[in-house]
Amino acid sequence: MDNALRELYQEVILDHSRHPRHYGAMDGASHKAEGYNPLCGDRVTVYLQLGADGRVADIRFEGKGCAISQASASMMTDMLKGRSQAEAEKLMQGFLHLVKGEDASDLSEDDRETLEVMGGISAFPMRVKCATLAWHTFKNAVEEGAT
Amino acid sequence: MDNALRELYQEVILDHSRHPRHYGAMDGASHKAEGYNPLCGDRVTVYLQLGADGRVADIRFEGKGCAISQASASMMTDMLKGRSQAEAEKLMQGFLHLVKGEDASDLSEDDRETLEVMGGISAFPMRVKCATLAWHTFKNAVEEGAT
Amino acid sequence: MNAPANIKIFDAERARADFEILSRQVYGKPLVYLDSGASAQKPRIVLDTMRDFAASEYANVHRGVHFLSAAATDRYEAARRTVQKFLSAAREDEIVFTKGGTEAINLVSYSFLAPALQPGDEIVLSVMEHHSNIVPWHFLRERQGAVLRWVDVRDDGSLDIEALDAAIGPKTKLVAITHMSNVLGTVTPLKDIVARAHAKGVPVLADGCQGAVHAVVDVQALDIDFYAITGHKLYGPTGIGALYAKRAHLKKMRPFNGGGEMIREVSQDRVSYADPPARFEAGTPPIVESVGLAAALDYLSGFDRAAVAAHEHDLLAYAREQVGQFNWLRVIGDAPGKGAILSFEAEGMHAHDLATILDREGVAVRAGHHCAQPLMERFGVASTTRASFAMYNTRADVDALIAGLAKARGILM
Amino acid sequence: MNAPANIKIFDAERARADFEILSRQVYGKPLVYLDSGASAQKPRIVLDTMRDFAASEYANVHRGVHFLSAAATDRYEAARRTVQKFLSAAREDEIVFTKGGTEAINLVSYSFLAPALQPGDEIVLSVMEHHSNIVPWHFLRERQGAVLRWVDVRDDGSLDIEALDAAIGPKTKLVAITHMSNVLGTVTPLKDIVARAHAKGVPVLADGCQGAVHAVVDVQALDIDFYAITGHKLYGPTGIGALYAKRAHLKKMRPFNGGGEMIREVSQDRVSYADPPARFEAGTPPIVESVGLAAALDYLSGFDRAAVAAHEHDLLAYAREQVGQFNWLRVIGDAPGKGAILSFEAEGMHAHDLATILDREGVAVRAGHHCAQPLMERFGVASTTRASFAMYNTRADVDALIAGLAKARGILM
Ligand SMILES: Cc1ncc(COP(=O)(O)O)c(C=O)c1O
Ligand SMILES: Cc1ncc(COP(=O)(O)O)c(C=O)c1O
Repeated sequence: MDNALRELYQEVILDHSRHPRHYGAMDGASHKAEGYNPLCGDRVTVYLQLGADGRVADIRFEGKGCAISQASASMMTDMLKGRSQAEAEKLMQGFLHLVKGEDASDLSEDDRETLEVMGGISAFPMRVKCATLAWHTFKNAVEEGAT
Repeated sequence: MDNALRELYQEVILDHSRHPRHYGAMDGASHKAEGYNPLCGDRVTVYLQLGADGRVADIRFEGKGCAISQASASMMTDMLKGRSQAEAEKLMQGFLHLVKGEDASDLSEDDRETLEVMGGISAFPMRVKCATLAWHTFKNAVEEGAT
Repeated sequence: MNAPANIKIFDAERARADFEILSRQVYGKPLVYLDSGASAQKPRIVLDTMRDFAASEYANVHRGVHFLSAAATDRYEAARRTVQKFLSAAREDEIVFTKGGTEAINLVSYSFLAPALQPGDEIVLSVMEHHSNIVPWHFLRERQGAVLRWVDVRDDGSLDIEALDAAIGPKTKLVAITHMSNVLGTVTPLKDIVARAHAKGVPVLADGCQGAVHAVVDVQALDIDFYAITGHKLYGPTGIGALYAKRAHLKKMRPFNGGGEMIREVSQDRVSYADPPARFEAGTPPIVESVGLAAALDYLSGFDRAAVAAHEHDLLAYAREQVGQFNWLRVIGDAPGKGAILSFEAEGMHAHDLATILDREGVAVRAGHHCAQPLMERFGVASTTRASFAMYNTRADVDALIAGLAKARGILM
Repeated sequence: MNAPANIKIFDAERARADFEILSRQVYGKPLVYLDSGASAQKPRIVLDTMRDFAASEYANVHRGVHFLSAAATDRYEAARRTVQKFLSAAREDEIVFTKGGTEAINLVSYSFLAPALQPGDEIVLSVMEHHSNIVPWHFLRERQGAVLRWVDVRDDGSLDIEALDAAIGPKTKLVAITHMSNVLGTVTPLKDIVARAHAKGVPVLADGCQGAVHAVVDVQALDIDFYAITGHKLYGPTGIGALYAKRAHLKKMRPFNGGGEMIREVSQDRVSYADPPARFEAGTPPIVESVGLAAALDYLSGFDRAAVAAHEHDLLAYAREQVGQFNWLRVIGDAPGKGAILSFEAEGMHAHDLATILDREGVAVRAGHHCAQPLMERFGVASTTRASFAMYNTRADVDALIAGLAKARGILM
């Protein structure tokens, strides 16, 4: 198998996609948004419980999609939980840079390490949308998704 | 000047176009039609006096146009005057064949001789419409132009 | 599109050589192009004809008396006659050049249907239509209160002709139906459909964007009212398509785009329109593209079409058989006599992942909803993977697809 | 389009060599192509880029994840950015690809104006508009009761800007004005027009089909709402054009053609639409043509545009001076700062006869109403003869025109 493919479909990714974390609807979410990829028809719903301080107290997602979008959503929920809005925004920007193959050095070392498995996507520009769908949906949920 | 051009703009043609015969409106025409060439915006009006037997008792035309269309209209009025409908139809078909460079052998020898000067048009397919405008208008006048 | 018993020979390898792009590599692997359903590659003769024409005979058409303009006009009108012949239309003025299949269908909507449409009027269409044969009718629903009557397909993807017949009622103004589904490959019985619709006084529009590529079309024999084609799937250029429409319809239809060439007279207060087809060809048309389309149709017609169809049918049958070995793969669309398109869903593997892995093997397939979302809904999927076969494909291409699928399974599962 | 005092040098002879067709003969005489106003010839780089792209990187755009589809999508979207840069638009999604200038204007009519138009609403336009910027408004008059307010030109062909200002009233919904007349060569003061219209809250559409060829356009500096261009006059391919529209307008505009690519979601009962520009690009777009257009704009932008304009201006001035010797010839259109188009009427000689004789000398000019019948009426002529100059013309071309005119006079008078 060629290297780019090996990078893309790393075991970590496949594991996340097969066994997504924080999967399923959330009752009583404070925020919620649906994301849609018109290219493939895939949908994802992101549920949030934002604390009074704006922190991501809880987060879940639901929806079908390709391995990349599922893994990305799953990792996102893992990483966002407990973060403040500013931290979440920073993480998201860093992630977007990373998957587009741009400079992601403003990510913390820890985050960079965790997200490294997603770096392979930058070699597949047509798939970047799959990876960013959940993140954009998260942002929408925060900004316009108060329930 | 090249031969095709010389053929096209023969003295007879230019004379007809400069001094068109039967030019001007006709009071009390029994039939009348207006022709229009959308390519150049030229117009021609053909006036007829058809006898009880359907003969072209009188014919006149009016309108502006290129040398070819003017000469063609002028010659047409010259030739049609006095003809029966069947004769007119036959002459028109022969003329259409001639200017398209097709077989015009069903024209009478006299008519062929008269019309020969128009034969040069067949080398200029983009100008055939100029030559046929008056004739089509004549036909329209007969068929749908009763006043 | 069944192969007749006694067919002439079609040499796909030889045809292949006419398509320069097919000898290229991607990621160091030979290109296996199985995406002709989205757009076909173009043979050398099409590319060369267009370039030569543009480099030696080009000018704007119709309005000029000069040499190049006359030459270009001749080529453009000759292209119209080539399309006329290709579709067996009775008259050349029944062919309107458009920018593609989508515009051809929109032209029918804007110029034929919209002007007289009343709220409650119905349009009958099938669930397997391409968005190009759906959205124009949704416009009429949104804007003028039309009602869309959807006809289902059976589980094998074949059209339910009785359901279609039943859907045609006194308020039906048009049956809009694909000739061949771009997802299922299903070929519809157009002649039967037209007969049933005409029996109730309803005209029929066929979306022939796929159908005309794989079958010989005779619009007179079909007695069809409208038939839309697109150049780029017919081995021709982008930027051009055509609508066949019966003369009687065209004469009554109002213009769509307004501009040069489509008028008779314009003044400050008044406007009158040219006769068809000019009335529907506002502005400078796709001149070079018309010449390219004619070259493509001539190229295609240069083969024995039945032999080409038999070749494509063989590829489909072979592919169908090969994928049968994968019990994790569900083919969507198995109608009898279907065209050379194979759509499928793979258990636990998303179409986009499959397509990405196949791509790295050099195998180009489509993944997605194929602009047929109502059909996806019908089959309960968000997307499918689609391999579509053209005259230049071979069994080796199928083998590459099969090997790629096995590999994808290994990676993803 | 006046040449600035200090211009770089433009070598027309060298540019000429880029256009293969210009070295051909007609009737044994060298081609003198003075019909670029109808359609320009295309440089080798445009023809080669299109052929190469089609032969090596072609596939349908947007929907595919495979290599060729990604490559083609990149090229298509890069072409959009090239147009953006060419017009100095703020954002790439303000550029909508169309099939030509005519469709770009119709898009504004169907998607921007028609949906909200009330009977009695007014559209202001000038008498020198091309039919493509007239007939769409006549449609709105015929179909929805719009009122067309015509603005006259002065006897020299210049726009009467005070009359235009006066014509804009409380019911005006759009000012639709050419940037450069295809008959008179008149260049309109767009910036001034936009300022006056905006002062009354009225948006402005410029027909830039001619203007963008001869002048550098900055839609942001103009603050214009809509600007239409067409590929084939810009030394690019047929089958493509573009509309620039302000993002704020595009976002509110409803779709025009319905089909693939322009939707967000389609079901049996509902449809939602993609964001601009996709919303207005239904169906497979003119992919190869977009790549060709980008090559043409790159080619044009590779020159110092002011130097090209100065060259064209020199040709016009020279031609103007040369025809001055013929007292039987009346030039129509002498506005200050006009572009390189020379229309005239010759006493006792019809435009078609002139054009035929010139053609036999190898000189290609247009004869007719140039799709501008209201303007013909304004100047009391049925048709004119028109010589239009492009970057590749030279003074020798003008000399050939002049010699041809003298000859025609000899033959006809
Ligand atoms: C069945 C069908 N109809 C219509 C179309 C639209 O054709 P185009 O995109 O060329 O306008 C397509 C292809 O995209 C198609 O497959
Ligand atoms: C001023 C003007 N506007 C509009 C058009 C229409 O452009 P197109 O025919 O390319 O659609 C033309 C050219 O024909 C033109 O000269």
